[in-house]
Formats: sequence, structure tokens, C-alpha cells
Amino acid sequence: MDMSFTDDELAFQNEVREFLRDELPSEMADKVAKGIELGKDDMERWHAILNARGWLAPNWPKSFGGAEWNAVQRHIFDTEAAAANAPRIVPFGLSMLGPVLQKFGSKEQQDHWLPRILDGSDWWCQGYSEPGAGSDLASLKTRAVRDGDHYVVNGQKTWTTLGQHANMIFCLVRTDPDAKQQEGISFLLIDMNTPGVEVRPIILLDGSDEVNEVWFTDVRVPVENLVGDENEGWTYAKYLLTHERANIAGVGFSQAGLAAVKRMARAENHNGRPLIENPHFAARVAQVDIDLRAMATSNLRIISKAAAGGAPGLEASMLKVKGSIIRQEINDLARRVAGPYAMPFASEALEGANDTIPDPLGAGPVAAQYFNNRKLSIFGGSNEIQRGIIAKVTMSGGRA
Amino acid sequence: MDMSFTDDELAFQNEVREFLRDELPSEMADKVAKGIELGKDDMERWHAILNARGWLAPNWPKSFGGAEWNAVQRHIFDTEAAAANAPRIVPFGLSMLGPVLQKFGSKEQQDHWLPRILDGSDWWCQGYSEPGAGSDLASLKTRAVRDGDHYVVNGQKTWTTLGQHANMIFCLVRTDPDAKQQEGISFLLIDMNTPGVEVRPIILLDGSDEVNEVWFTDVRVPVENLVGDENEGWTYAKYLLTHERANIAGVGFSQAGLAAVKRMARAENHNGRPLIENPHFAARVAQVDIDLRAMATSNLRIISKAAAGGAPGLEASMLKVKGSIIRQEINDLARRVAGPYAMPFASEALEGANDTIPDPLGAGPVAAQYFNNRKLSIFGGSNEIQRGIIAKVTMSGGRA
Amino acid sequence: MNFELTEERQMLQDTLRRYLREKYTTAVRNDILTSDAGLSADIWSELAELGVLGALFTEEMGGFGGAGFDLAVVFEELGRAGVVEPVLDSALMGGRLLASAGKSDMVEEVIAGSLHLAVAHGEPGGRYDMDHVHTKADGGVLIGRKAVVMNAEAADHLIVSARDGDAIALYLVAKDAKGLDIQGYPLLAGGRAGEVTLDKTPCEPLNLSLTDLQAATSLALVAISAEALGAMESATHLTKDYLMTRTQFGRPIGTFQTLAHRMADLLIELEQARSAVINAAGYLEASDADLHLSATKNLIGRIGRLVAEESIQMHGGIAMTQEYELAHIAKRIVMADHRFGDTDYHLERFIALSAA
Amino acid sequence: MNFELTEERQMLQDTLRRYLREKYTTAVRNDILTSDAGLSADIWSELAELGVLGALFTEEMGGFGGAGFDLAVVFEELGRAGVVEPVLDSALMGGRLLASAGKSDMVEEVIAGSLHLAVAHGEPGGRYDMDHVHTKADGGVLIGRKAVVMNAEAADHLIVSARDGDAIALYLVAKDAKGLDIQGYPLLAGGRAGEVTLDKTPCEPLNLSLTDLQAATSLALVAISAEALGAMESATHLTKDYLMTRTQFGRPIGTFQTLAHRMADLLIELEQARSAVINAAGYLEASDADLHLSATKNLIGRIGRLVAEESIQMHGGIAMTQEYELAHIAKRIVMADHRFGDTDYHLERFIALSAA
Repeated sequence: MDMSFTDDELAFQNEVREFLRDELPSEMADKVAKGIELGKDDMERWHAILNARGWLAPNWPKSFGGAEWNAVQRHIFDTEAAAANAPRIVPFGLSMLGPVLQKFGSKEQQDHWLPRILDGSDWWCQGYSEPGAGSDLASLKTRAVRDGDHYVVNGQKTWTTLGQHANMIFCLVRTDPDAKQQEGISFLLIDMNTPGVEVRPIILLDGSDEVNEVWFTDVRVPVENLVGDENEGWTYAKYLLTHERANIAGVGFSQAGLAAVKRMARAENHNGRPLIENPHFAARVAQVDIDLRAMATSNLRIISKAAAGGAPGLEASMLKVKGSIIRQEINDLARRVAGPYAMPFASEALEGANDTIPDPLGAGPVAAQYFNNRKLSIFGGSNEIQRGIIAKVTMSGGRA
Repeated sequence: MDMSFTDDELAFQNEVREFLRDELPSEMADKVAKGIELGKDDMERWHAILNARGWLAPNWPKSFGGAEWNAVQRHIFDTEAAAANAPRIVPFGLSMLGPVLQKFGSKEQQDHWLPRILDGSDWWCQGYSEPGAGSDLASLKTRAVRDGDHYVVNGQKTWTTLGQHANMIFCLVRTDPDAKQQEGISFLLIDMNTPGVEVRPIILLDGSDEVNEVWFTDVRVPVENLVGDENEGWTYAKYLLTHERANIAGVGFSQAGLAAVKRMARAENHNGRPLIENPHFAARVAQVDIDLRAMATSNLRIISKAAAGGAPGLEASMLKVKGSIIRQEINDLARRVAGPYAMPFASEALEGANDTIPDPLGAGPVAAQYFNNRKLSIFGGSNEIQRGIIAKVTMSGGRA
Repeated sequence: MNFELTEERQMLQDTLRRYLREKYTTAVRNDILTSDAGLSADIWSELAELGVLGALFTEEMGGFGGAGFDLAVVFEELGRAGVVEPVLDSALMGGRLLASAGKSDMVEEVIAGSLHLAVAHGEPGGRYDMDHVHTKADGGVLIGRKAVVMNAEAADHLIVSARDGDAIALYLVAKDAKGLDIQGYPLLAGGRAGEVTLDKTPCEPLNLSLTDLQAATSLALVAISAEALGAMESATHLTKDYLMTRTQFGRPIGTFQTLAHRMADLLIELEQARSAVINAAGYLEASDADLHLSATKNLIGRIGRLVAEESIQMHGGIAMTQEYELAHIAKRIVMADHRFGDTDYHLERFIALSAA
Repeated sequence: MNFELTEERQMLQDTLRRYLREKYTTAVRNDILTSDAGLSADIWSELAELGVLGALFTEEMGGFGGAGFDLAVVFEELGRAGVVEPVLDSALMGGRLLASAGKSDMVEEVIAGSLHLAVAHGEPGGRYDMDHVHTKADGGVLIGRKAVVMNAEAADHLIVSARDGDAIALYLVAKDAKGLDIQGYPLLAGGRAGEVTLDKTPCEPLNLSLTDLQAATSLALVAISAEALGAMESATHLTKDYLMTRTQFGRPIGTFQTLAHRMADLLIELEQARSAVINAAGYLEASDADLHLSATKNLIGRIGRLVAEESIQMHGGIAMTQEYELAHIAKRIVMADHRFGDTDYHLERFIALSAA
């Protein structure tokens, strides 16, 4: 057991810190710190900065232009980036589609699409969820019917994050209507500029417009955009879902969020003393701090195991549940710190344009974030789904 | 809406207080306050005191020798009795069997058994649960086979509270082995001095010996001890289970327990100040105090509705769950107050005989009580069973 | 002991519930939410006509209610429907303060729905501290700044707290008074508030002290707790319906035991919240009213968070969308914790009062 | 970064686990529990022979371990098996204090299993306060009273804290010393303790201060946390097995979704507890060790209660019976909270150290 970083790891950590200090634009970090929505320009700019350094695709093999970092390196980068309030990498092309194409795509698909992910030519979004399907992905209804050299796609996807910025979408579509459940599903790449594709924003309860519905009406998709084999899409979908887990606990985000809560609570006054000195508030902060310290170590343990070749499927579910609970608790604390000033609806502040919304703690729209992050326990496999997985795996003879 | 007692109710409250002040033996109250197990003598003595006043059977009709109190009167008595640390009435004859005999028993059975409950001639215990059956009462296996004027009983009952003191047991037995589940069950009264009845104590995790296993080997029971009709016992069992609910929330016990916690925490020192002034401990006390105040009002609301003819089935389940959680939390607080002195195993102190066990707060065996009262959420229909009932009733169209 | 509503209150409850169910639909409310005014003048008039505003005042004040249970009945229904109109701030707090000041003409207008008020008390950095008043009253004018003043823009008059020497007193300021500046903004859970600056603003002394403001805040605590209760009832009801109708993996999700048991826990806690509001309303005039009010606000804060979060979680994605009824209801519940002292503030007050 | 056990520790863990599984069965342990001594001399000798006691000491002290992870490995296994022998108090705390005092002969005996010790520090009314020492050292004798002294009756020597003037120092008292009185009693979770009275009892100064005692307490915090973790692992394991084998309403109760999900939550929290113990062990020598130790003890206290209560609840009645393994394990978990500062004590210490 050794909980400290090796010399190599420490050197890498320094390299990451220097990079962030020199290359991360401060106005971008400020937006992230305040929970203000980033525009498409911001995200593209950050991707370009990372790509110039060769760090945009940490998990891709070098042969595809990736950094090919090991799990500990990725953990170090994620932690440092969150602490520096760097934007999150938009994951759809880099963390989701990329690995699928690398494993199941044709040579032509790899050569065509992977460089375009890195250089920003394409902005990908994800077409998995459908209305009424929720966590039950296998019941999807969007149909793709072969017609000569094309598939004709009809149906609807929902919860498509950042779809408004995307020009490409990877979709699960049903190609065999008679097959049951997971069978008969294919994995299709669709150009969103094709006639018949319509994107409609879904306004979330915090006023944000980051998710969308995507409608397909007789959309013609060239057959060369089929990934792998027809009716085998479920295999690729599962691979995608289970692939990117290094940062599933969101340790870095929670650490940054908790630091912000402490900073705010030192500035906020409660009956003549800083709020952080109030025993009841301090107890709330301390408990989540303690929980987070333990989870950070769990995360390191699991990452170190993954680096050693272990399979962290069960642990990923555990980290997702605990990670979401901790992040949501931190959002709750931020809301509490703000007191009456949590009430204003900073709709414009979400995009950083409003001066009339009071924000005395420089905290940004903390209540809006509290509501927005309820999604953490719902999307990407709800906490109930994760608990079901944990129970199933362990009760069928796994470790306790 | 009027939350205060009427003049009549206030007068009754005074009467109860005077009675408790004059008649409740102080050494008995002291044992109850400290959570020390009462002996059979204590319990019989208290029953006799209540019976002399005509208050032993609050819920029985006057025609059977009961007090025939309304729900509010019973609530007042229960609350005052708990505050005065009066022993709990042993419920098996009075609250359980009594009402069943009154509704389903024959005239002969009523004339014979009911007076003997009041005057203490019989000590009843309950033969419902069986090993491996848990909350699934309908799967019981104890068999009773008709043989002339007798039933011959074979089988085993468990969790028989205070069975070691009892001379009589009322049992659910299977009289038709071919009927499924709830059918084919009969309600039988068995003299525990009959050959073939054996009582073995179950030592609970806190060292107490209040529950027992009862074994029946070819026990011959006269047919006149069958209550109601053969194979209809399930009906009577359900009636019994749902009958006595007035005190299901245990408000009085929780109030007395919380008062004890506060008293102890004023006496206990924490870094030079009374523990009660410590903000973190005070927060724990305050939250359960607040919860208890709300539950006390819920209890009054439901009682007042029952007095007005409402049917509190759903609410009884709610009160049982919340009531057990609150009482268990109070037990947890008592354990915390005691600090290192929670550790001694006061086995003899349970029966009040040991001077070597240190008890500086006069709190009695608080940790033992903490463990013993885990039973509150398990026995008598576990909290899981209660939640299932609540969900079923409300989801099938009840009120939300 | 009697927990039945009086006939009058039962009628008020029925009338208001029916009116809101028919008129204050999700669509109507969502239009109000996105409007510039942030409230509907028509709804306000109709609430006045229905006697809802009058129910907040005693007969001596010109109303026909005014007791704790009257407030509880009204605000529970407003909460159930997610009403964003400022009944609490404008009519109840403002109106009752004016009634205490003997301004019966103005109270009459409030009850008639023709006068809007705002109570400008909190200040930047003051959090929930009632004593935190730096605004100064000096020779008939006010100088200072007030934070998150509910309904400030729509108010015909503002009731402003200020220090005259050491003592805190209340003053009346007309909307068009010199040196009055209001920077308005919408609120996350609906309605509007503003930052108010007073720069030598002429005012009228109301002969009311901090004690009067505390009394009005006690009324507000009953009201906000009842409102949150009503919203919790809606949240629970919506969730129950959703669990019974939504199917996943081929069956209603309410048949999944985990959700069924969590629903049961919500129902249990909802009963606790109901009893807490009854305690607040029933003990409003008692000598230990503050203890009961803090107990209630703390419990409502804790259970409110549970109900809001669990309702969203059990709905899943749909509850995350702004247009869905629960989204608004959940925001009302959670943001109620930010008014008149939050969960922790009232826990501390309860502890202090318990020790006293 | 490396979270694998070293080969030596892996071997120690395997050996100890196998030994306890074979020898320290529920029946054997239940016999020990009800014995007059409250501990088994045979088990003690065998633990010494296996090197378990030696693993608690560094090589310089004559052992072959002594680091945080050595303690964690040993006590996790002792906790898993619900061992009641006083390894923590007699060997670890007592032995390490003597090692600090340079009493290498006695340490050798401790490691060999031939010397029992007790640490007599806490006093009536002192709760978890380390400074609360009223016992006086005066001219070679001790006067005072010590509370809940673990293993007091079996100890060959007691290590007693006392004030010489203002300073707290430690003294060695032989079991047969004049004026030493021990009123012994059993403990709810097994083992024995006693109230110790010192009436002009001759003693030997150990040249150890409160700082040394605090250092030994830090070791004890790692040990008690690891022990609780091991017990939690047992509780979780027993519960998982029970859910898979016990049937009700015709199916294994683990297939009821509510229990399955609650089991999942226990497993999640168990991972948290495991990481917390790793933190305590791994940062034991760090400059901010106290912060980590308090974080761990607080977390273990919170999760321990959850695991104990949920394990009992999911078992139902069977877990309420003394002879069932879980009953003992649950008591070990909960009563660990009463040693070296409870959940709240360490929450406060964490807050204070965080602010520093």
C-alpha cells in the first residue's frame, strides 16, 4: 500500500498544472467556477487548446491520435482540471463514439471520422434515449428500413445533450422490428443536416437549454454509416456505456464545488460571524468533506486496480451512486450558503450576460445548479438502475 | 380545529394524574425509568391496582368489566402513564384475546375466560409466529388434528413474549392441511400445563429473556377451547391484529424517553459544559423532539378521527413506522449520552440487582435498550410490511 | 380536542381549491411565470373577489378570518396550485402590518385587491438575521439598501425597516417617492423581487417596531409552511399518479417495490408535515408560539427537501423539464426554505427556545 | 500509487483469517463471552504464536510491523471474527506505550503473549475528553479513580495517567500494588472492564506525557476503525447470505427489490468505510494525521450504525437472538463508537482541525 504518487506521476501532475496555468483562459475558468453555461465557441476553443497539446483524447491509443494515458494519469488530469475550473471535455465524440469506432468501425470509418473528432470538424451528439423508454433502452422504437443504399429513419430521440450544437448524431435504431428487446438494434451515424432531422430544445427546470429532442422523418442515411453489423448495435451500445468510467465519481468536480462552498461560507455572515463557523453548517460541510475524502480514495483504489488490469464494472456503479449523492449534497450546501440570494432566477446569468442579478458571493446561480444536478442521479442509468446492478452482481455470488 | 382538551377531558387527565401519583409504586416507576425488566410480581401487582380502579381494560365494554374509554381517554391515560413511568399493561389477555372472545367467543367462553383475565387468574401469551415464517403468518405449520373431544396439537411457536410467565396460550393452528394459505387455520386456547407443552427461553441480543419458543408434542386440547368456527381462525387473527392500535405510535414512551435523554444530557459533561449545550448533540435532540411533536399531533388527529368513527388502518401503519423510528432514535441518543459508560453489560442490572455496574447518570442499561428496541421495527409486522401496506392502499386509489 | 375544519373554513378551502384547479392551470401559470409582471392582475382580482385576501384579516381589521387556521387553509391551497402571486408578501405581511398601524383605509384596499404592498426588511449580508438593519431613518427620509424585496416593482407602497438611533422602526414609502430605486428581477420559483435603494427617500413613520415585524413574520411562517405543505401534497400526488400510470420493463413503475416503499415513506413524512403545520397554526397565539413555529419551519425544510428530491427522482427525466407541473412545484418547495429563516436557522432558534 | 498489500501483510491477513475462521467459531466465542475471565488464554497464546501481536510493533521494538497498514490488517481480521480478546488495549496500546518508555523487556513479553496490560486513563465524568485527569501523582503514589478500564482484571500491570502538578504523565502500577482496587464487570459487546480505584498506590513513573498517550490513541483509532470495518464486512456478508437463502412468500427475500437496493447501499457504504480505514492507516505518520483519523472515526461511526441497524432489520427476528453470529457482530460495531471519541466527538475535532 502506498497512497502517494510516484515521481513520474508527480512530474506529470506538475506538467498538467503548468499547462492549465498557461493555457486555460481565465474568463472560461470564471464561467465554470460560477456554473455559467459555456457557449459552443468556448467549448470548441478549449478542445482546440487541448488538441494542440495532444491531450484532447486521453483514452485513445496513440495510433489514433490519442494521449493513451493510463488510469492514474487520467485521474490526475481530471482532478487538476476540475480544481482549475477547466471546462469538461464534451464527451460524445471523444469518450463515447471514438472507442466504439476504434473497436467496431471499419478502416474507412476510422480514417474518416476520428480525425474530424479531434480537429473539431464534427460535433457529435448521442441518440440513445427515447420518450417513454427511460432507463429501459432496449424498448426503443426509432425505425431504420433499408432502401437500396440507404436506411430510411423515422422516430424520435430525447435527452440529447448539446444536440443544438451538433452536426452529427450516433443513434440506436431498430432494424428488425420482429426481434425482441435488445436484438434487432443497429448503430447508425446520421448527418443532422439531412432533410427530415429536426432538433427542438427541452428547457430544464433550472431554465437551461442544454438538452433536446431530435425528430427523424424519412431521413435517408447512407448504408456506409452503419457501424459494425446490422442488428448487432446493442453490443456496441453496451461497450460504449461501459467504456468511459474513469471519472464517473466526479471527484474533481466535487472537490472544486466543496472548495467553493467553503469560500462562500467564509464570506457569508451568520449572526455576526462567518457562516463557516456556525456549528450546524460546519457539521454539514464536514460530513460531506469526510465522505468525499473516502470516495476519493475509493476512486484511486479502483483506478489503480483498473490500471493493473482489473474490471471495475461493479465499482463503477458504486462510484456513480455515491458520487452523485455527494455532488448533489454539495449543490445543496451552496444553495444554503446563498441564503435569500439563492432565490433570484439568473436566467441570463446562466450565459453570463446579466448585471442586475445580485450575486454578492460570486457564487453564480447556485439554486439553478442544485436543480440542474438532480440529473446526476437520473441520467446515464439512474441510481435505482445502478443499485439493481450492484445487488444483482453481488447476490449472484460476487464479493461482499 | 381545536387542539386543546375539553373540560371533561381535562378533568379526566387530572383524575389519571392523581391516580398515578397515589397508586403507582415508586420502586416500580424507578425500574421502568431505568429500563430494568419487571418481574412477574411487579406486573401482576400493577394489573391488580388498575383492576381495583376499574381501569385495567380500557377498551372493553362495561358489560364485560371494562372501562369503555373513548380513544381520547385512552390517549390521555397512555400519555400520563408513560410520563409517570408506569409499567405497560401486559397486552395478551387484555388487548388481544379479550376483544376476540368478546366478538367471536361463545357465551361460555366469555363467562369463563374474561373475568379470569381481569382478576389475574390467567396469564395469557400469544402463539402466532413460527420459525421460518416471519411476517408471513399464513404459512404456519402447527397442526391440530381432531380426535374425539380433543384436538391433538403438534408444532412449534416462537417469539412468544413473556411466555415464561403464562399459564395459557392462544394459538393459530392448522386444522385443514389441504387448504391453502390463510384457509384451514383455527384459533385455539391451550392450557400450558397440559403434558407436551414445553417453553424454552430465547435470549435476545441485549441479554434479556422476555421471549420464548413454545413446543407442542401431542398436546390434547378440549374442543370447547376452539374459538368460533373451525378453519375460520384467520378472520379472528386479523381482527386481533388490527384491533389494538390506540397506542401504536408509542408517543408517551417516546416523550418519557426523550425527557430522560435531556435529563441525562444536562448531567453529562462534555469538555467542561453540559452535553445538552453542545450544538451537535443539541441538534440531534432538537430534530427528534420536533419529529415527535409532529407525530404526537398526528396521533391526536387520528385518534380524534377514530373517536368520530373513522377507520385508521392506513394511518396505523404510518404511525407504527414513524413511531418506531422515533423511539429507536431516542434509544440511540440515550446510548450516545452515556459515553464510555454505555459499554458495561448490565445483565443483572436488567433485573435491578447489581451494584457493581456503574450507572453514573441513573440511566440504566441504555445500550441494551438500544439493541432491544430494534425489535420495534421488526416484530408485530415489520416496517417493510407496513410500507407495503401503505403503498398498496394508496396506490390502489386511496388518498395521497 | 377537534381536528375538523369549521364549516366556514371548509367552504373557503373548497371554493379556493375548485377555483385554482379550474383557472390556475399549468399553462396559465407558465404564462404568468414568463410574463414581464410575473403576476396576473386578473387572478389577483379574482382572489380578492373570492374572499381569499379577506380571510387573512380578522373582523376588526375588516376581514373575516385572520387566525392561524385561516392562513393555513388559504396558503395550503395556494401552495397546492403553485400560485406565484404575492399573497404572502403583499396581502398578508404588508396588509397585517398596516392593520397593526391602524391604516384601515389601506387595509380595505388590500382586501379589495386594489393595493399592492412590499415589505422591505432584509439587507445585503443580513441573511436571515432580523436585527441586521443598517438603513437609517433621519429627519423624515430613509437612506440604505434592501435585498431581495418580494413584489417590490408591483407595490404601490413599500413598508421599510430602518434604524432611528438604535431602535428599528417601520416606515411607509410610496412607489413614486424621490430617491427610491428598484432593480427588479424574476425569481427561480416564480414571481419577482428587487434590490431597493433608498437615497434620502421621504417616508411616513408607521409607529411600528421590530416586535410588530416579528409578529408579522410569525404569520408569514405559518403561511410559508402551509404553502410548502400544499406544494408537497401536489408533489406527492403527482408522483403517485406517475408511478401508477408510467410503465417500464412492461409494468407500472409503482409496482417496483423500491419505489412503492419510498412512496410510502413520503406519505408518512407528508403526515408529519401536515401535523407540523397544524401545530404552527394552532399554537400561533400561544405563549410558546415561537418554539412551535421554529419546530414547524425546521421540519418543513427537512421534509420539503426530501419530498422535492424524491418526487423528481421517482419521476425521472420528465420532472427535469420546466414545463412539467412537478418542476415548478419542486422549486416552490425547496425555495420556501430560503424565506424567513431556513432549516438550520430554525433548528438553532428551536434549540435556544427549548433551553430557555 | 499502489493499493495492493505487501506480500508480508497479505500472508499475515491470510494466516489470521484462516486461523480465526477455523478456531474462533461462534460457539467458541459464545463460550468465551460467558466465561468468568471474558477472554481465552489459549487463543491469546496462539495469536502470539501466529505473530499477530508482534505485527503491532516495529522491528526496533522487537516486532515485525507496527505501521498503520499492519494494524489495519490485524484488526480488520479480528473485527471480522468478532474477537473479544483485548489485543487493542493490552497488546497495542499498552505495549506501544511501554515501547515508547523503553521497557523493551516487557514489550518482549507482550509480543510473546505472556504479559497483559491495561491502560487506565478515562475517569468518571470525563467522557471522551483526553485532558480530564483528576488522578494525582504525589511522591511515588497515585490517588484517584479510573473509569471503564478495559482488561483491568487480567492485566499484570496497569498504565495509569495522573497529574503531577499541572502536567499529565503516565505511571506503571503492578496488579498486586497496595491500595489498588478493581471492580470488574462484563461488557455488552464482550470482554471485561473495571472501575479502578487508586488509594495511595505505589507506582513507577514511565517518563511518558499526554503526548505519548495521544500517539498511542492514534494507533488505537486506526485499530478500532479497522476492527469495526472487519465487523461491518461480516455483517454485510451474513446479511447477503441470509437474503439469498431465506425465503418468504415463496421466494428468497433478496429478490424483493427493496431489500436488494438497501443491500446495494450497504455495499456502497462499506466501500466508503474501507477507504476511510485506508486513509487512517496511510496517513498515520502524516503531519495532518489527526484530521484523517477524525474523519475516519466519524465516518466509521455513521456507517457502522447504518450497517448494524440495517443488517439486523433485513435479517428480522433471528438477528435479535443472542446466539446468532450477527447479534454479536452488530454489538461490536455499535459499541466501537463508544471508544476513543464517538461520531460527534470526531466530527467536532475534524471541524476544529479543518479550520486550523
